[in-house]
Formats: sequence, C-alpha cells, structure tokens
Amino acid sequence: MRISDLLEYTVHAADGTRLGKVSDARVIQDGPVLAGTQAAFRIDALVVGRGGLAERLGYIRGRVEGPWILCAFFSRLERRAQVVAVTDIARWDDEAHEIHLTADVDRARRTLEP
Amino acid sequence: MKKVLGVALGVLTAIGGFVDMGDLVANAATGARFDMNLAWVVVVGVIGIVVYAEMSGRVAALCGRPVFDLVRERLGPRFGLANLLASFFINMLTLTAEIAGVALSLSLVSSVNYLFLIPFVALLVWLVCWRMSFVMMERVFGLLGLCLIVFAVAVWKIGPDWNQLLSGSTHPHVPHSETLFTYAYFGIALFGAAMTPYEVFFFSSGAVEDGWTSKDLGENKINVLVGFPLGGALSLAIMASTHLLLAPRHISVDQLSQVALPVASAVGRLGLAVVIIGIFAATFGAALETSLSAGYVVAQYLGWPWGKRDAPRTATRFHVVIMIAIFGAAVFGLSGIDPVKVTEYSIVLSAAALPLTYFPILVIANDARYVGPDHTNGRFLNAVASVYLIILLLVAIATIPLMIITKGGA
Amino acid sequence: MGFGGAAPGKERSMSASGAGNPARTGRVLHATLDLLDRQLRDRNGKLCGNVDDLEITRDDETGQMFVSAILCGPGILAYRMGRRRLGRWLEDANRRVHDTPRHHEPFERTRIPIVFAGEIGPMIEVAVDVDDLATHDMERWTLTHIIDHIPGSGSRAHQ
Amino acid sequence: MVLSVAACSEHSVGPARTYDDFERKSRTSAAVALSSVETVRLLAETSSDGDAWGAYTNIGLSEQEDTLAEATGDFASIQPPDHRSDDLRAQLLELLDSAGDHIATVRIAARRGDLGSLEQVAAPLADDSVALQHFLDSIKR
Repeated sequence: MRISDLLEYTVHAADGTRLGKVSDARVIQDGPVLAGTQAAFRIDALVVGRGGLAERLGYIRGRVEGPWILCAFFSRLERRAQVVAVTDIARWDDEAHEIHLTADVDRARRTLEP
Repeated sequence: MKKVLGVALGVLTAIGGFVDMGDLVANAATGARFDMNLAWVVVVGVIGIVVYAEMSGRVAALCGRPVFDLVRERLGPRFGLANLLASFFINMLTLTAEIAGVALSLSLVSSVNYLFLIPFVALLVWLVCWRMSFVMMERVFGLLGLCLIVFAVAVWKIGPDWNQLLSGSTHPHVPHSETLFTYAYFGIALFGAAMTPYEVFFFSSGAVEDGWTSKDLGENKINVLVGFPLGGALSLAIMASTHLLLAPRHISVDQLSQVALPVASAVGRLGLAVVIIGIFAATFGAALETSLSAGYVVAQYLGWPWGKRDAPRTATRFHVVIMIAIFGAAVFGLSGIDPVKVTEYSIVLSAAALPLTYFPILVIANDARYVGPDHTNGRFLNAVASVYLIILLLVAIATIPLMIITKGGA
Repeated sequence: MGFGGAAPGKERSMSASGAGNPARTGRVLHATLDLLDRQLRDRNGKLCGNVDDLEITRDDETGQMFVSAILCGPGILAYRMGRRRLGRWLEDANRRVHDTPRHHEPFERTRIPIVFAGEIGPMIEVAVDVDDLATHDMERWTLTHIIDHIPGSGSRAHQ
Repeated sequence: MVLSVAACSEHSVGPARTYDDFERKSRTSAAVALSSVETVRLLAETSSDGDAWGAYTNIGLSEQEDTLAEATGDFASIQPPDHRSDDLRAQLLELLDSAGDHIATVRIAARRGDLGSLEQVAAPLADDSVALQHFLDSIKR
C-alpha cells in the first residue's frame, strides 16, 4: 500500500459514525536505523482531517507561529483534524476504503493538541 | 576592503537588474498618461519586492531551497502543478516581451526591422545561458543596466519645478480624462512590473547556486534593502521623464522608441546612445533571467538536477527546458504580436499570480524547521508581510475583471 | 553545490499525550508534512527527484504499520495525483525498458527502502547513487541524445 | 489566459450602434492620431538639433506612420449609425488623412538623410495637431 492509497480511506468509529478521511500519518522514528528492520519508521497514529490546505502548512504539527493572521486562521482549521491511534483500528475494509475502529466516537476523538 | 567592494558590486547589480521591459513600458506609459498620479504604486511595489526577496533569499540561504521547490511541498502536487503551469505561462509572456525588447533596442541602432533580429537575439540569449558563468552574466548585464540612470539625468536637464513634481506624486488623484478603472488597471500594471515573480525565482535560485549560507544573510539584506529601492527610484525617473516631456504633448507611449525620446530630446545624442545601451542590457539581462526561470520552475517542481553553475551536462533536462522556452518565446514574438501589448499583459498577469508563490514563502519564512529558530520572520516583518498578502489577494481578485472592463487599458 | 542545511527541529518527547499512546521517545514526523514532496539528494549530494509517494507496510497480525520505502520516478506522481491507471502504465513501461540492471541493485529503481534515508530535514539524503534511480533515466537519455550533441556542453570536463 | 493571448494580437474596433458610441470611437482615434503627430514633431525637432541618429529617427517615424495608418483604417471601417455620424466621420477622416500625408513627407525626408531640415519639413504638422485638439475639444462631454 502507498500513502496515496491510505489517504483514500475514511475512518469510522465503532458505533458507525464517520470521522472523516485520512489526511496524514504520524510517524515515530524510534530506535536506531538498522538495515533490515522496518521498525525505524513506525506509524503510530492517523490524522483524520477536514482541514484541506491548512493541513499541509503545519501550523500546529509543524509549530509554525507566524504571521499572526495566518496562524490564527490555519491553526483553527487544522485543529478540526483528529488523531486516531493505530492500536484503535479494529479492521480494514480494503474494498470500500474504510477503516473501522474499536473505540466509539467519544474515545476515538482526539485532537492534535492536548 | 574586498568585502565592501563585493557588497557595492552586489548593490549596483541589484539596481541595474531591477528595471526590465515591464518597468520601462509601464513607467513610461503611466508617466505620459497619468502624470505622477501613480508614482505611489511604484513605492508600494518596491516595498513588496523587498519583503518578498528578503524572505526568499533568507530561506534559500538557510535551507538551500529556492522558491519553486517549496511551492510543491507546501501546496501539494496538484495545486503546485496548477501553480507551475500559471507561472510558466506568465514567464513565457515575459520572456517574449524581453526578447522583443532586445530586438527593438537593436533595431534603433541598426534600422533593421526588429522581427528579423528576434531569431538572432534568441540565439544569443541561449548561448549566454549555455556558456557564460552565472556571476559574470549577473554582473555584466546588471552593471550595464546602470546606464538607465540617464533617465534621471534627463529629468534633471529638463529642469522641472521640483516642488510641483513632488506634490504631484504625493497628492494622487484620478485625472478627469480617465476612469477609476483605467487608473486601477495601470496601477496593477506598475505594481506587477515592480514585483515580478520571475525576479524572485531567479534571485532565490541564484542564492542557492552561489552557495549562500547564513553568513551571506547580511549581504542579502543590503542588496535587497538598498539595491531594489534605488532600482525603484530609477523607475520613477522614467515615469517623471515621460510625464514632463510627453504628457504635455498628449503623446501616449505605445512603442519602445518613445520611451527613449525624452532622453534624446533632453540630453542629446550621447544620452540616446547611453539609454539604448541601458535598455539593451536591462532587457537582455531580464531575458536571461526569465529563460533560466523557465528551467528553474520546472526542474524544481519535479526534483530534477538544476543549475547553471556547472556544465550543462550536469543538468540536462533543465537546459532542454530552457532551450524550449527560448525557442517558444522567439516563435511567439515572430508571430507579429505587439511587443508592448505583450509586456503589458505579462506584468498585469504577473501581479495577479503573485499570491501563488508569495504565500508559501511567507509560511516557510516562519517555519523554524526550514530557517532555524533564530531566523524566522520578526514581528515587524510579519506585520508588513501580512498587509502585503492582503494587497496581493485584492490585486489578484481585481485583475481579470479590470482587464475586461478596460479592454486591456485602452 | 554547497547547500547550507539548517538542522531540522527535533521534536523529542512531546508533552502532548498523543492518542492514548504509551510514552514516546522517538522523533515525531508527519508523513505528508515532513516526508512527501521533499527534495531527495543522493550520497554524492546530487539532486535525484522528490518524494513522490511513500510505501506503507501493514502487518495484519500485529496491526502495526510502517513507512517502508520512499517511492520516486516515472508514473509515481501520476498515481498519487489520482491518475491510477496512467501511473501504473508508466511504471510498467519504465520497468520493461530497464529490465536488465546495469549492476547489482539491492532495490527496485523507483523504490528506495526507508533504511537508506539519512538526514531528514528540508532535504532528504538517501544513501544511494543517482544512477541507480529511475528518476535519472530521462536525465541520462537527454544527455546522450541531446546535450552531448551540442558543442560546449562540458563533455570534455567529464573525461 | 487564452483570452489574454488573443487580446495581444487583435486590434478590435467593435461596431458602433449609437451616435454616442460612434463619437467615443472617433475620440479614441483622434487621440491616437494626436499622439502620433506630436511624437513625429518631437522626433523631427530632436533630429534637427542633432540629438538623434538616422536609424532611431527612421524607425520612430515608421512606427508612428504605421500606428496612424492603422488607426485611420480602423476608424474608416466603422459603420456610422446615422447621418450625424456621417459628418463627424468625414471631418475626422480629413484630419487623419492630412496628418498621414504630412508624416509621410517627414519620413521620406528622413530616409533621404535630411535630418537637419526635419523640423521645417514637419512644420505643417503643427496645424494638424491644433486641428485634432480642436476636434477633441469639440466632442468632449
């Protein structure tokens, strides 16, 4: 699978609520990079977004702080995105491009900021 | 001492390189038609290009990445592609205008119809792109472009009432023979001429080619902060010369030869010679910059090797794009379109397209991951840059409707 | 080419509690933000394409996912931009034209295993040679078919 | 974009439906002519003073001659909507033709190398200029 395929998937909570489309994958680069291991770039969460262009600018994830006017506007949009832990994924429906979670809406909804 | 000389040379090059076909035509035409009522736009445009160029120069120096490289990264491949197509198209119009400008300036000394000169000029432009070193190219044409200072000499020789000239510039109004629409349209043309995007593509790519690092930031700032405003002053001298000499005679500027007329009339034969050398250098230098920019934008979007510092064989596709661009512009120029009209459309559309590249640079200049935590935009710069983002958006929205309402400024 | 590289902001141990995840110690990256569309540089510092797409491996047993490779080369970007069939076709065509590796290649020519990625900053350095990548095929073709035929292309400097 | 390219190559003179429309178009044509006449006068003056060389003067004169001829042709091809327009048309065409003739004379003299006497040759253009300005004043709102 490619990330362009992953970005086609929609994410659904356990109770069937549609959370949105995958817009990014959070990657943890843990441990030393060793040849032959793929553990180096582990995806730990998916960003489910509704921010559009705002998500590419990285006002929250990239911690860009200025200029004020853009920061206020795009942070607001980006904040609408949610983060879904990979460990919360129950099953993949590759036909319908859907990801179903074990968690229900309230537990699944987490935002980019604490 | 050597350092000071280097900085001085950089500033002089920036002044001489500021003016191109767009500035010549836009300033001369508005001076003759609107007197000094649009002079303030040049000031606004110059501040804009200073802000834009400083940011892109800083980003290029600190992360080694020029403007168009970052456009795709920030805007995504799809929007980036649309951006690339628009920028490439406008750049082609500008390149056509510059090549025609070189041919026209040569025709004024040789009596040969400029259309016959276009293939020759195109070949010459390509040869310089192919062989001449980057630094040499920048210096030669930038310094020769300083000949345009003769416009200031012309204004001084005409001996205007300076107070009147100043108050005419600082108390702008729409002349009663004109509508608000034509006034705004010419304003946009002037703005686009001062703030052309290709200058920034070239400037930031050049910074990477010259291998700028954080140590060169000071020089970047001086070049931009001193060179560009003085280049803008040169533009105002062009405007003043046609305002003083052509406007009272009801002459409207629609030929490049008319741009030189105030200088010939006020300074004489030598002045005419100097101004034509200046026009030649300014348009030729800009033809080189736009040719290279065509290669830069495509190569940077697609991640190809690019650059003219090393031999062409190290950046082959980049050089092929340049060849195609020059060839295409020459064919377009030969089709008999009016070079002055092409120039006008190229600067107006440039103005409309500015937000597309300005916006990602503004974001990245604030992104510590690119420029480091110590070199992000300061508070003041961000305030000014935000105001300009709004101005650019307004201009972009207004351009096409104004173009239609005024029938291209007729 | 003397690119001055600024060190990328290393976000170690963010205070954010994340998505109910155990404490993280590694560096946090966002795939579309920090990896996609970045400029690639080979081991000799030559520009060799952009990150056109990323390969993701899903382990259905454990449910874990990894970014396993950087994809770049003809067709990959078209695929990503939604031209799935065109992209596939371009990739296949490219593979067929270059089916005989010039020398031992430890990877497919459009696929750079992620372990080859070094410094990830404004550019991504990859420990491969530009000539082993599909992104460079056209560059080479242009060189032998066009550029070398024009005088002054600097061919002598290469000998 | 396509629109703008098309606009670069055309010199459109749309049809005139009313008298006002026709008047506006004749004003535009007269202004173009006035600009050409004045440019030629200034060129002639500059050349007579020895401030310009032959190639520059020749190219400048031909450009203005072409501009005027084009404006004249465009104006002549507009269908006048009523009888009032006919008068206006005849009046302006006479001015345009006269200016065209005089510019041609200057161009011929310049081609022969009589740069020193150009100002004299261009003297009749002063009347054309005045006449055109009168015309423009007469149809101003």
